[in-house]
Amino acid sequence: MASRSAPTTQSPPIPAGLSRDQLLQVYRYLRLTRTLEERLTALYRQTKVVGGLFRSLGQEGESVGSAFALERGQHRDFLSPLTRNLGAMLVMGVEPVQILRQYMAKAGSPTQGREMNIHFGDLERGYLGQISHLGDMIPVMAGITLTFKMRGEPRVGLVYIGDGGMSTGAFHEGINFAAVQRLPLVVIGEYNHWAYSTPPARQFAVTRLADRVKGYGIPAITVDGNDVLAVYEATKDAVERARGGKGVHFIEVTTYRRKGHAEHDDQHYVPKEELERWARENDPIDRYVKRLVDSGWADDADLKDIDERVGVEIDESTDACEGEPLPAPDSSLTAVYARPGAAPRLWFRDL
Amino acid sequence: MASRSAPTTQSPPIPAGLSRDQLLQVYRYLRLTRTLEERLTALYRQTKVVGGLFRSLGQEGESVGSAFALERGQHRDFLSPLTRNLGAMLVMGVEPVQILRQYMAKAGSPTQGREMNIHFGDLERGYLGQISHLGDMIPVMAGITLTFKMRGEPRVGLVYIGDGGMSTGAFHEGINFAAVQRLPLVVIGEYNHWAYSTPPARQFAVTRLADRVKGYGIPAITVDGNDVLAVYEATKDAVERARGGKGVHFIEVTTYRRKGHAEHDDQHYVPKEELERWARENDPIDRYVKRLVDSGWADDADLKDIDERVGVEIDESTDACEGEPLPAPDSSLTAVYARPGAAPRLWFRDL
Amino acid sequence: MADVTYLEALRQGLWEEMERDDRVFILGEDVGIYGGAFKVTEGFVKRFGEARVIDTPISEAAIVGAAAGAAHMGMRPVAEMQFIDFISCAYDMLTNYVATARYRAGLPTPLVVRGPCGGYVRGGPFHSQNVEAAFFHTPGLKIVYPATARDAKGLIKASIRDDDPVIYLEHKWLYRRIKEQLPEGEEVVTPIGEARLAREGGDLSIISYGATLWKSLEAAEQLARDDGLAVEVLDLRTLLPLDDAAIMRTVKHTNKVLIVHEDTRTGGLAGEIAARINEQAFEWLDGPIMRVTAHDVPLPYAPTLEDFVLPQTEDIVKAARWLAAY
Amino acid sequence: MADVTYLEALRQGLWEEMERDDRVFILGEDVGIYGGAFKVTEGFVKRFGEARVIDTPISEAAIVGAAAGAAHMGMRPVAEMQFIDFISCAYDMLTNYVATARYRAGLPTPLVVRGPCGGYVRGGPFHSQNVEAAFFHTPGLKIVYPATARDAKGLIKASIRDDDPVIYLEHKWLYRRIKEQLPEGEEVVTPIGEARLAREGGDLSIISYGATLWKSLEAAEQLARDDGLAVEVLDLRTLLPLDDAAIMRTVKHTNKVLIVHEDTRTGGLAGEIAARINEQAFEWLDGPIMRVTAHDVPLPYAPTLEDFVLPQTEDIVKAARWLAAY
Ligand SMILES: Cc1ncc(C[n+]2csc(CCOP(=O)(O)OP(=O)(O)O)c2C)c(N)n1
Ligand SMILES: Cc1ncc(C[n+]2csc(CCOP(=O)(O)OP(=O)(O)O)c2C)c(N)n1
Ligand SMILES: [Mg+2]
Ligand SMILES: [Mg+2]
Repeated sequence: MASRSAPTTQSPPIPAGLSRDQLLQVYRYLRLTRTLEERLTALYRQTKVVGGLFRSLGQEGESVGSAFALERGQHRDFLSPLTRNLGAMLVMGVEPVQILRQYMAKAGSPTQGREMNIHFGDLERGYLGQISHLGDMIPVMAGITLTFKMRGEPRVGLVYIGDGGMSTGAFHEGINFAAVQRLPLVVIGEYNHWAYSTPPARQFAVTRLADRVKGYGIPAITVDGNDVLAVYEATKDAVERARGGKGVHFIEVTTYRRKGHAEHDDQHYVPKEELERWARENDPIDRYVKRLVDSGWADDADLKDIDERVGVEIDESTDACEGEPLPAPDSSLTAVYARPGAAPRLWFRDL
Repeated sequence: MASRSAPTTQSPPIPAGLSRDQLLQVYRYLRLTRTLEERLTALYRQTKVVGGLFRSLGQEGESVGSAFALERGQHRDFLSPLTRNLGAMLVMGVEPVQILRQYMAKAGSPTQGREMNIHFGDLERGYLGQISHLGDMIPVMAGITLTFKMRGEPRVGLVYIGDGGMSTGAFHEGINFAAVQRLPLVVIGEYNHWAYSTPPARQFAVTRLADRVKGYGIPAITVDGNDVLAVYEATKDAVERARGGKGVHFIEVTTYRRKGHAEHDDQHYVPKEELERWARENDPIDRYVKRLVDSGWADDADLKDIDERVGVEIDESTDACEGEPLPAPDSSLTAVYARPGAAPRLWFRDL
Repeated sequence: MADVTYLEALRQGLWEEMERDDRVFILGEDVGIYGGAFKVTEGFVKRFGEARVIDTPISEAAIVGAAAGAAHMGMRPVAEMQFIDFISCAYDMLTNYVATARYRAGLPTPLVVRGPCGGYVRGGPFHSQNVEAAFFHTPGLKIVYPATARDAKGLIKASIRDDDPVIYLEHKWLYRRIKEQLPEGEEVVTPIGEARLAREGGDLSIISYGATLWKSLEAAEQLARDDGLAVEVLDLRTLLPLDDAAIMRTVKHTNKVLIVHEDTRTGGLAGEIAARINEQAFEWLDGPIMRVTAHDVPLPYAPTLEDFVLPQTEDIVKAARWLAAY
Repeated sequence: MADVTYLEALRQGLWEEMERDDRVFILGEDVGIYGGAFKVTEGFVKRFGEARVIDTPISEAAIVGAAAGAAHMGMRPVAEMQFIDFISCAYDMLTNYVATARYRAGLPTPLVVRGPCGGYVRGGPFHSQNVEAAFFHTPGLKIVYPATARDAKGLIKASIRDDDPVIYLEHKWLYRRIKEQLPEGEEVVTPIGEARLAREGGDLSIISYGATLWKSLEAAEQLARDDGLAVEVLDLRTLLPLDDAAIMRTVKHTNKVLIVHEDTRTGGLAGEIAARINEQAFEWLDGPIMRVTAHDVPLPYAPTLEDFVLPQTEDIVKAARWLAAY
């Protein structure tokens, strides 16, 4: 992205070695995430989304900030997001149209209609969607980073886990194994106050997620997850330490899930004032915009320009794929194995 | 047990509210454990033991000391031992002959030949043997103590877990659930330096097991597991706190597995000097005897008397059951369910 | 008499057992204030309190293990899996600990594990599973799978009262689709181990359960109308133990049998049923025992794919026609 | 040519693949300095180093999950379960993550999970299990189960080279009981998916695998000697996918079939095999397809009980006689 105007000489220095271009890129990813989700909500209401819709409203900052700290590109760092880490996937280079296709189960979607939302991966470009069973990606990412270590590649893995998902046995086994092996893995624990309807106090008996990992012998810190640059800096630091052979690092990001578990959930169990306070006082995009503008790193026109381009991109992406076909029914039989190439079509279908 | 002589007036006071009689009972359980295991070893060498033999040599102190801190009897406290906690089972009132029958798979054994060693239970008398799958007893004991809490019964559960077993997902899920529910459960973590051939450094990345549980929000301490009275005191304290509604407590006991994983294991991976040093300097029974005698709480004659009686008991128990029959073959079909009473006998058996 | 859905019938059964027996309690994820992902336990925490309706951490092994411990001590726990797909995380606990407890060590373990299963709802590979085959192979467990509202209620009650561990499978496609008149006041308990003749006929038998029971009935209706075929339909209701007597009765009556299930084919229950029929009623067979099942693939998400992979009414019609003509 | 045991053959196969392909590595509990509970990997850590022979914590889900991640990245991990019974702790990881990875998201996951299974060794309920039925129902997995030393070697090599996840089941009763001449120098690779005719005969077919393959051969020998019966014996070798062609070939040749497995009966593999034979060769059957299996109970510990519960040679003899006379 070309910068429209140079920062004024009065601006405070940009932190963490970022350039003004990068700051605007971060802004673009935040906006893209939110706008894309708003579009998905509209499509959901039109019943064009197949199945459920999972929003990350209010959490975009930690997804974007953390993923932005990775070295991205072919055969570089590797990321495994949860369903709510749409922003991280966009940072990794996933196109909005791929997400739209996934949610609408189109033939041309990354999983050819086989899996939902952001449950897909690209081993070359370094991301790997979760399966629904929470916790399972921690051991898998341990295996991926074990490979980096075995091969001596200077690559790092980043994986997300919720305040709820950390209760699973798979989480424990995976992070412990990675810690013992000193693997180059950064684990982002998302304290977003809810696991479906379950608050943290029913999920664990300590205060912070960073406390929760004290038994693994790894560094753990807590950052304000709605401060995008703080998340970026903390992750950058952890990533470079992991790359330098310092083993697993845990970062707790504090944030708030401002929508229900999925769109069908009316959040009746959430205190209304709490929700409103987070929306009003602690929206990660609002805070980032304020920081950008107050510091003079960008002005309203820069941001408006990005907003407009994002809007156009989402419109065009939607237009491009909305009319696309669903997958051909019997494409469902292929690729269960490398060989044979397809599962048998059952006898009653040919009567 | 009647005391032969009153303690001399010069003896230091007996700690932890124990009486002299109780001190001698503890000694008897220690001796009984070791003598019974020695007998089992002899029977194993004569191929009279079916399957493997798992010794607790060097660890008798923590088993006996911890179990002795429970209120024992019908519908009182509840204990779940691992295979190496033979001493704890004896303290709970299991008879040596039951153990001998189990190891020889006799019809009259507590499981009627269905399960091995100390894998059996008695819900009335408050003990429940493990299954082989490590970690699984933690959730089960959470359920047992949940029942105590739901019913308002002043009962406590005690469960053991190895330095290896703590790596399992079941351990994590179970202790976390118990911690959140503040259940009256005491967990004894056994740092005995080995999990089969695997040392702690390959099992976890912290130093102590007490560090390992820091994420659960429960009190955790480390005690010298080969100091019987220290284990007793620490457990007593944890048990009473748990009984008083203070939730889960963790006690790490440091000890050493002086035999191989099972009798077939030649321990070639164990540093010989380390093994010898533990045997020479840190045997829990030797240390206890020295403390008893040095403090004047008992004299050699007291102990010799107990040793002799234990020897007789083990001889008599062996004699009583060695000639007993194995279970009738088709008894294998009963009690898969409450109803029907037996699994069908398969057709080819009646041809 | 009132019209109640399958979901409401299940809810009633649970509620009545909670009222009747204070040893019964519920544990699972979001079962309390949220009332469960499908609202099966809506209102329960208000009536019965947090001590008897326990929101747990996301820990299926702990949920089932804790249920087992409580069951040993005389309680009657009902554990919910938010989707039955997550029961795989408790597979060890169920097959090794729970199923063997009575046999190994004489430990009574009367617990129920229940949860929404099945497809036809665009749930994708991890919110649509059928897990009966995973546990069917385990002596010591029982498995029930109601297809009707009456049995949704009758089987949850029987499961809670049973002295052994029961996996209760409820089909989410049926939750609000099936409505039935159920007697108020009068007790509805469906005995475990008894199949139900859902439709009588002499030309051919269809053996099924769960959602495909309805597709089988629909097919039978169509075959009666279009082909004049009298198709008998057996609703298994209990999958473990199977009701061999009822199965052989219908086979010996019609001499031709089609087994229909939603689950994938290889290793699905139809194999065992076919083997038993072959062993116990070989001489009565006028044609091969045939199976209509899902294809052997993970269940995909897109409607076109899911519809292709799962067995549909039309498949049953065609297969039954083929078999009738054999 | 040298006489090698089943265990040694497996060890050789693993060793040769480690030598041949540096993407191959081993992970599991006590596989390093101890060489595994049964010494299958004895000496490996010395030769290949700790980076390629990894002692893990007691964490079966992590072992399998890590193997999957490494497999995605182009490695060829071989994960050991100390006893196969503990694979139940990785059930979720195998059935949900590993098995579906290619289908869901195009992720190649070439890994092997192997471990000692089976009874006849006084191992009790948790060191004697047969787990094939637990995974047989999962599209996306392959399962192999060698009965001979040659196949122990040939199938571990084929499994490591396969581009999909393979569960390799090795029977501990066969470890040191079976000896065979294996060619030195020449490559031994057994193709996955192909059964092997272990004995020819025209009167009756026995289909089996694993330890009971040997009991079936013993029974066939006895029947030839005492009854003059020519019994054909098929060794399945690969359980998923089944070699339908070989199964139907023997059935159509002898017209009578006995399926023998060590695993419990209900939901065991024999059900699926019986169903397939019935579907594909119904007209060729001169008698019911019969099964000889373990009884439907957890496997008990005492020799008298274990011997009763498991199928024995004498059972096969009697069942075959009955079927021959049908
Ligand atoms: C093993 C497992 N059990 C249950 C579920 C059902 N489930 C899906 S999301 C969810 C809550 C997750 O909470 P958290 O980990 O905090 O993530 P968040 O939704 O807050 O992003 C639950 C219980 C699951 N996906 N996996
Ligand atoms: C889930 C599981 N995986 C593997 C095993 C095999 N196994 C039996 S004992 C053992 C080592 C246990 O070590 P630890 O927990 O430290 O107990 P210790 O033997 O030292 O008393 C292993 C790996 C098992 N029993 N359960
Ligand atoms: Mg959360
Ligand atoms: Mg240990």
